[in-house]
Amino acid sequence: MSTANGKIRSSAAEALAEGRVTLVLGWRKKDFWWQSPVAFVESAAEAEQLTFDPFSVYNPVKYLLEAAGCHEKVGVFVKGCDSRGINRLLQDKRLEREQVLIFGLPCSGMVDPVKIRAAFPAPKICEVARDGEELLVRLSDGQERVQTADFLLEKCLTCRHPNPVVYDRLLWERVPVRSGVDALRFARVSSVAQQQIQERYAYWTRQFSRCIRCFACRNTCPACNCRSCIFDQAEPRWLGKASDMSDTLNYQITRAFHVAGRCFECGECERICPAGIPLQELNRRLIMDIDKYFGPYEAGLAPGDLPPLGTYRGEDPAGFDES
Amino acid sequence: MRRTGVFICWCGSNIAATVDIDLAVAAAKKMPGVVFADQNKYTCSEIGQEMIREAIRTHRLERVVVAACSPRMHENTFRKTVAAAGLNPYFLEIANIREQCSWVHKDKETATDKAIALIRTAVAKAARNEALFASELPIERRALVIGGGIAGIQAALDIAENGFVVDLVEKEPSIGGRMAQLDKTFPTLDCSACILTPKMVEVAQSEKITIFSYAEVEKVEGYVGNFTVTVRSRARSVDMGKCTGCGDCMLKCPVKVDSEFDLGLIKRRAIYTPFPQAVPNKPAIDRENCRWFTAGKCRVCEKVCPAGAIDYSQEDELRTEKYGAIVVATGFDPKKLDNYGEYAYGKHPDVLTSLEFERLLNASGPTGGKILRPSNGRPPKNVAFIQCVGSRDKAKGNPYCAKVCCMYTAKHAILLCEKVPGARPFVFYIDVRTPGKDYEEFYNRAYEEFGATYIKGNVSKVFPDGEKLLVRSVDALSGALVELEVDMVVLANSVDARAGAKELAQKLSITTNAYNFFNEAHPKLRPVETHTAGIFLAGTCQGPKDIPETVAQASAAAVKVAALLGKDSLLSNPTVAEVNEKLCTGDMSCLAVCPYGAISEKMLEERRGRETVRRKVAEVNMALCQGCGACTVACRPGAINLKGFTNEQIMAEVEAICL
Amino acid sequence: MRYSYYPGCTLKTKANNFEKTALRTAGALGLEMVEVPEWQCCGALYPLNTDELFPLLAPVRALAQAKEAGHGTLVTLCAGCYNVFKRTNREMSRNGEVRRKVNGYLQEEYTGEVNVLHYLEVLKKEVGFASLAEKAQKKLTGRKVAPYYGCLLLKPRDEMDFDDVENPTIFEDFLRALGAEPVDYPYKTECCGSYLSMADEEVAATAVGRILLSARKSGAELLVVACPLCRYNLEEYGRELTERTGGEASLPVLYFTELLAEALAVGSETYGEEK
Amino acid sequence: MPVTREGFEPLIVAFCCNWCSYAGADLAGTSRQTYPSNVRVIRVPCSGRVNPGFIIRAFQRGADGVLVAGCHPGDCHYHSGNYHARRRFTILKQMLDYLGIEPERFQVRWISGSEGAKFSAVMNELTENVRKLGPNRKLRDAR
Amino acid sequence: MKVTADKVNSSLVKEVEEISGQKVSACFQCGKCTGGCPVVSSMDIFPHLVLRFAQLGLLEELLHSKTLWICASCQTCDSRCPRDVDIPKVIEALRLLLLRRKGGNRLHPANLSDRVRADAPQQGLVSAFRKYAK
Repeated sequence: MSTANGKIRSSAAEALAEGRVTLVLGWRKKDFWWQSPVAFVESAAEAEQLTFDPFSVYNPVKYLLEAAGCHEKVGVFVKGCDSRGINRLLQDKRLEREQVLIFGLPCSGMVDPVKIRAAFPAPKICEVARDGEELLVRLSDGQERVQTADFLLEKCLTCRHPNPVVYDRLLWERVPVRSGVDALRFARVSSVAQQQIQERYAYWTRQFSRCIRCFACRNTCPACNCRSCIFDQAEPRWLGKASDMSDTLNYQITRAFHVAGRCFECGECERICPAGIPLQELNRRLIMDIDKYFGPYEAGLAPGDLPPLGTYRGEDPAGFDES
Repeated sequence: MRRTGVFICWCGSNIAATVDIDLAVAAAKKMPGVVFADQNKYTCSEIGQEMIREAIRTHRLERVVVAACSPRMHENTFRKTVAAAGLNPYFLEIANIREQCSWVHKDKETATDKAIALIRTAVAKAARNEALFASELPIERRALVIGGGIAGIQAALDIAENGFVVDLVEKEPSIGGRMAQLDKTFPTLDCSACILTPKMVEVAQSEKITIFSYAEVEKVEGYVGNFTVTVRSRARSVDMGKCTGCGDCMLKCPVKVDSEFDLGLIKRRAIYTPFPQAVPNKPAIDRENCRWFTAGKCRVCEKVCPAGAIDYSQEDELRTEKYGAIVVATGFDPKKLDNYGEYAYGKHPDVLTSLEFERLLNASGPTGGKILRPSNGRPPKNVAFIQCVGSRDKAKGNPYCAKVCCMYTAKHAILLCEKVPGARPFVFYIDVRTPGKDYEEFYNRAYEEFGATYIKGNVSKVFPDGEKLLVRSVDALSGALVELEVDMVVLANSVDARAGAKELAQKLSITTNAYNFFNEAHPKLRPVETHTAGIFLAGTCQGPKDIPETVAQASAAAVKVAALLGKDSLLSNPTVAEVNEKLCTGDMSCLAVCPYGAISEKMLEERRGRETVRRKVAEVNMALCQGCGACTVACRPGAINLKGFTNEQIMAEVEAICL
Repeated sequence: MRYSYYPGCTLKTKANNFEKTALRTAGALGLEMVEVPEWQCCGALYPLNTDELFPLLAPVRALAQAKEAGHGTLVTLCAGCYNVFKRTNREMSRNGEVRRKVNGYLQEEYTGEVNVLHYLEVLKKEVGFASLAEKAQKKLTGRKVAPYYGCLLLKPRDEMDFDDVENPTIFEDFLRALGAEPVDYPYKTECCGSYLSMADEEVAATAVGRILLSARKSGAELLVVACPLCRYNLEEYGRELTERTGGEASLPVLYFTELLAEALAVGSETYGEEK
Repeated sequence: MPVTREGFEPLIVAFCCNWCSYAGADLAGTSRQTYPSNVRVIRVPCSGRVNPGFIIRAFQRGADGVLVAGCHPGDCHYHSGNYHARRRFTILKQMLDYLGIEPERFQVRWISGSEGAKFSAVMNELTENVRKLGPNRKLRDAR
Repeated sequence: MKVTADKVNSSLVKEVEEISGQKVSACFQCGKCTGGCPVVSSMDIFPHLVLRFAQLGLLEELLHSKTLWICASCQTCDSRCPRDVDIPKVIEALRLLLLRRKGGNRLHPANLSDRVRADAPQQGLVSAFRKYAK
């Protein structure tokens, strides 16, 4: 762990010192044990605050949209999921590869504070640190060890690319892909899909009824990188202002459609959603259909290729009655 | 809100009988922005159009909605009308309340409701119409004719006649097409070669026309006035420059294969010209059968060629050229008879197709023009002619009538009688169809003068019986069973679209009907145009036709081409895509789906705060854009829009149509 | 390979040598024919009227039994049964309304899933004529055989799609595999009069006459069939004809399986062995 | 629109491409192939021009069924518009189904300019099916 | 035999189309059915005329015709019909019109020939009784 931080800080400092980059995006510790938000480091000195701990879950990539504009070259630390975000931006021509210096961080999963709190309700938690396969939980009254696996974030349990898929330097050894990931990946989608249509409608409207249209899902999503989002446009007004189910469905359908074939499953939309709407279940449903109809495709792996909805094959099957 | 005028047409009773016009007018008057609404018996009439122009002036109309027939009918008419009154033609909208309302609905009340909804929708769209201006496009003054049969030949000659350069592409080693295979032509019985070959020579001699024989169209890009076409000339293995057409090679070549031109009735060599009067009269080596190419030995033709024209090393040649217009004249294929085992074709040598019989009649054919039974080389006495083989047969053939069989069968009957004294033609028909100048008279001669026996009955089966053929049928008129022993059976097999017509249609992005014949733009009023501007049709590739019709259509196509190439420039379609650079992210999703390569990246310099930043945005080439709008949907932020069909307009239509 | 086998009424009585030879040859070729338990009549004819359902029930029940028996494929010998089953299947799989109504009368739903094959098809598709040729040690060399298809195997064209309606070849290929020489004659697909022989013998006799004379004329010394009724008609009226024409039209009629048995040398009381 | 099952008259919005399906609709007219007046056509240049947003908006504003009709695959006047449409609407239709919105309400069909009969047949069929489904309440907005 | 307006498209014709599922109006009288019919020489009204009579509503004539009982349903005709008319089905329909009437049966076990009694295969008997009796 500390070695990890060491490596991060030194490589960031080095890159800044040598002037190879003028800004580095990583994570730093904030007020609480469960917070490791994105850090913007512009000098070797500041690099000391960088940290990579079980809560460095935020995807720093989206900040590149702004950063790359005002910096010649930006350094960025990426986990496997984050790195696919880089490819997302490259594929969307929102970023040039040479604009970024990428430090790859193989990642065996981020920890879910909720699960930790559930396990340690009473005593005050001071710090949660990784120690090999285990987590070291420092409590106000002593410390405990637990198996990391039991406390991972939902989204990390289904991660098929824990190792960065694009980078200039890999800071440490690759980690293995979790076993049984593929089985889990579409499990939730399937269980919903198996319900009767009325049940599905009830299920989704129940979920969406909590949506307050705060747009957090859109704002955190590296695939939602338009300069100006249609949801913010007045003429034509694609999305009504009324907060009724009709417009919520309109919003959710459109959002999902816009990331169809582009979503690389970082799961931030769902994690960040204040209403706890299972957005991954919708995104992944679209991934399933794309695999089924247009052939298996994983976004964020090859920035060169065209996304499934940007191309076609004459012999494509149709998901509707073509008669 | 735009000052809008609504003009509702009765179209006589076509609309007025099903739609309550008064009610519609009253409703229209209440629609947002509508300051004037009125009705007219025939809005497309001069009076009707004057009413529009008048109203535009007196009521200072800014937008015009005409509720009448389909925009595909009169949109241009009314655009001119509003333009004449000083409005931009694209301020016009049409509500289609005839084809899509009064003609398909019965109940007056609901039809009226719908008509009003359609008008409301058109008004809503019109309010968001913007002035559009066509820009001028250059025209490439050169035409491409695909297919060197009589249709292509006639079209090429007429276009050249009008002073334009023409490239004529022919798949076979020689032009001439099907007509070259025919003997005499109905109803005049003048010999096909005698009237065709002079035209072939004329083509060869014209400085304006270049023949690309043994060649096929590979790729077509661009748009009216500016097509870019790639033609593949197959390796002929003969140097056209050196070859004198002496023909020695063809005499000495040791390989004999079925002659396509003579439908396998005789052999040709591996180095060959399809027929003696071929143009160009220079052979090609058919590499599938040439011993040098198949077995790596021989080279006889090379040895005997006095001009040293043989060149085994030749390769296919790809040539890309720009054209202003294209005429498609690829002709037809005679129907294959696999589904018609009952006629014993291929089982008994004396069962022939009509084209094979045509070759027997032909002086340059396998029998030197003598009608002889392939089985024993003796002239037939009784010959059964079976019509509608694979035509008018929805069960296992073509449901349509092949149009030419009745006439050429009458011709065959007559020629049989002329050539074989004492021979007796028996013609089995379902109906005899002879519309055409002097056609009926010609058919009359077949049975009056020449004594052909016409039997109204479709032959059910031909029973080979040793030397003879037993033909079983019925005479539907008398109700008598027919059991006829004949020496020869001639099958009038149907006219199919060319194999590969569908693929060519896709290259040209023109459409075909269910049987792969190319579609004309309008069955009556635009019979030689296609839906793709600048591409025209001639001859049987559009549907079964006889020679006079084919020639007429070819000349018509030529006139259309000449009219097009005669223009100084073309007005571009102004309903093209347009980028809103403020919204454009520059991710180029639009570029990925553009079928015309009309979208490109462009660097934008804009001030942000103090410094100027550069960013990528999409840019549309108005000349290349055809206005499909695929880009508008690919663009997530809706930054690229389609003029004339903007997001705003369509959204407004949706809102209005659902009210 | 296991198949459900449907004999049908006639193969247990009049045409039992059809069945015997068929099963014997099947055995020799390693094909296991499991007779459908308590099979019931297929109805002999496919109902041509579309306004009532019950004529369809018999064949559907028979097929449903085969389905229960559980081998995906049902093999028939009698061309009649084959015709009825194939058309019934087609109707049941294509016509939703009929399917719904018919299934109203069944315990277990049937939707045309049983694959119906004629024994000839089994020989062609599953055994393969090439390997059949190898297995047939006792070649019928020099035997000029006229294959007689009749109607039921081939027609209606689009419903049966067994072979080319006008120029079928499966029989010829079969005979060649056995080393025999198939003779081609234009009447091989012409109707023998079918059930008319039960009521209006004149008509049947005429039909048969044409067939035999034509086969004879093209040098056949023997005629093979795949249908008991065809055989009955051809034999009965053939005999008469022979008497009338003084032997001119006399042609022995055999089931194709009898020739097969002979060629595979699994013994059969056939013309071939009598010689 | 009345919403009792009995008296219920569905509203069907059909986006038709100008080159094939709109022409097919016109042909249905010229050959008097009748279909219910519930169907209302919006003319677009190509099925590839139809934005899913239009479809959702139609449902929001009270359409009970939406049809997108274009040229048959391979016949697109613009080469590939209908191929892109086929991918987009394959996804959209599955998504609606997944969200519990009857997929039958949204249809995509290929109707050529020579298929007037097919146009009216499709319209009759679609109207009947949607009539059976009853009014669309799931996507319809408050107004 | 006379064609009158009331015969054409009479309810009886509709009944034939109902039972057979065939549209008699589809036939354009090419005669291919008749030409190929193996038993046509014993028919009094030829197959193509059966369709013609039906088109014109001459049902009585048809119902008295020998043809109905001659057709062997071999389906040679419909496998060649360019108009996709299943003539045997039309003839079957006419047969049924009669068979369904009281005492409409055409074949009684009593009058089977000795030969048939002796050797006929079940297949033939079952078929015959399905065709000639109800």
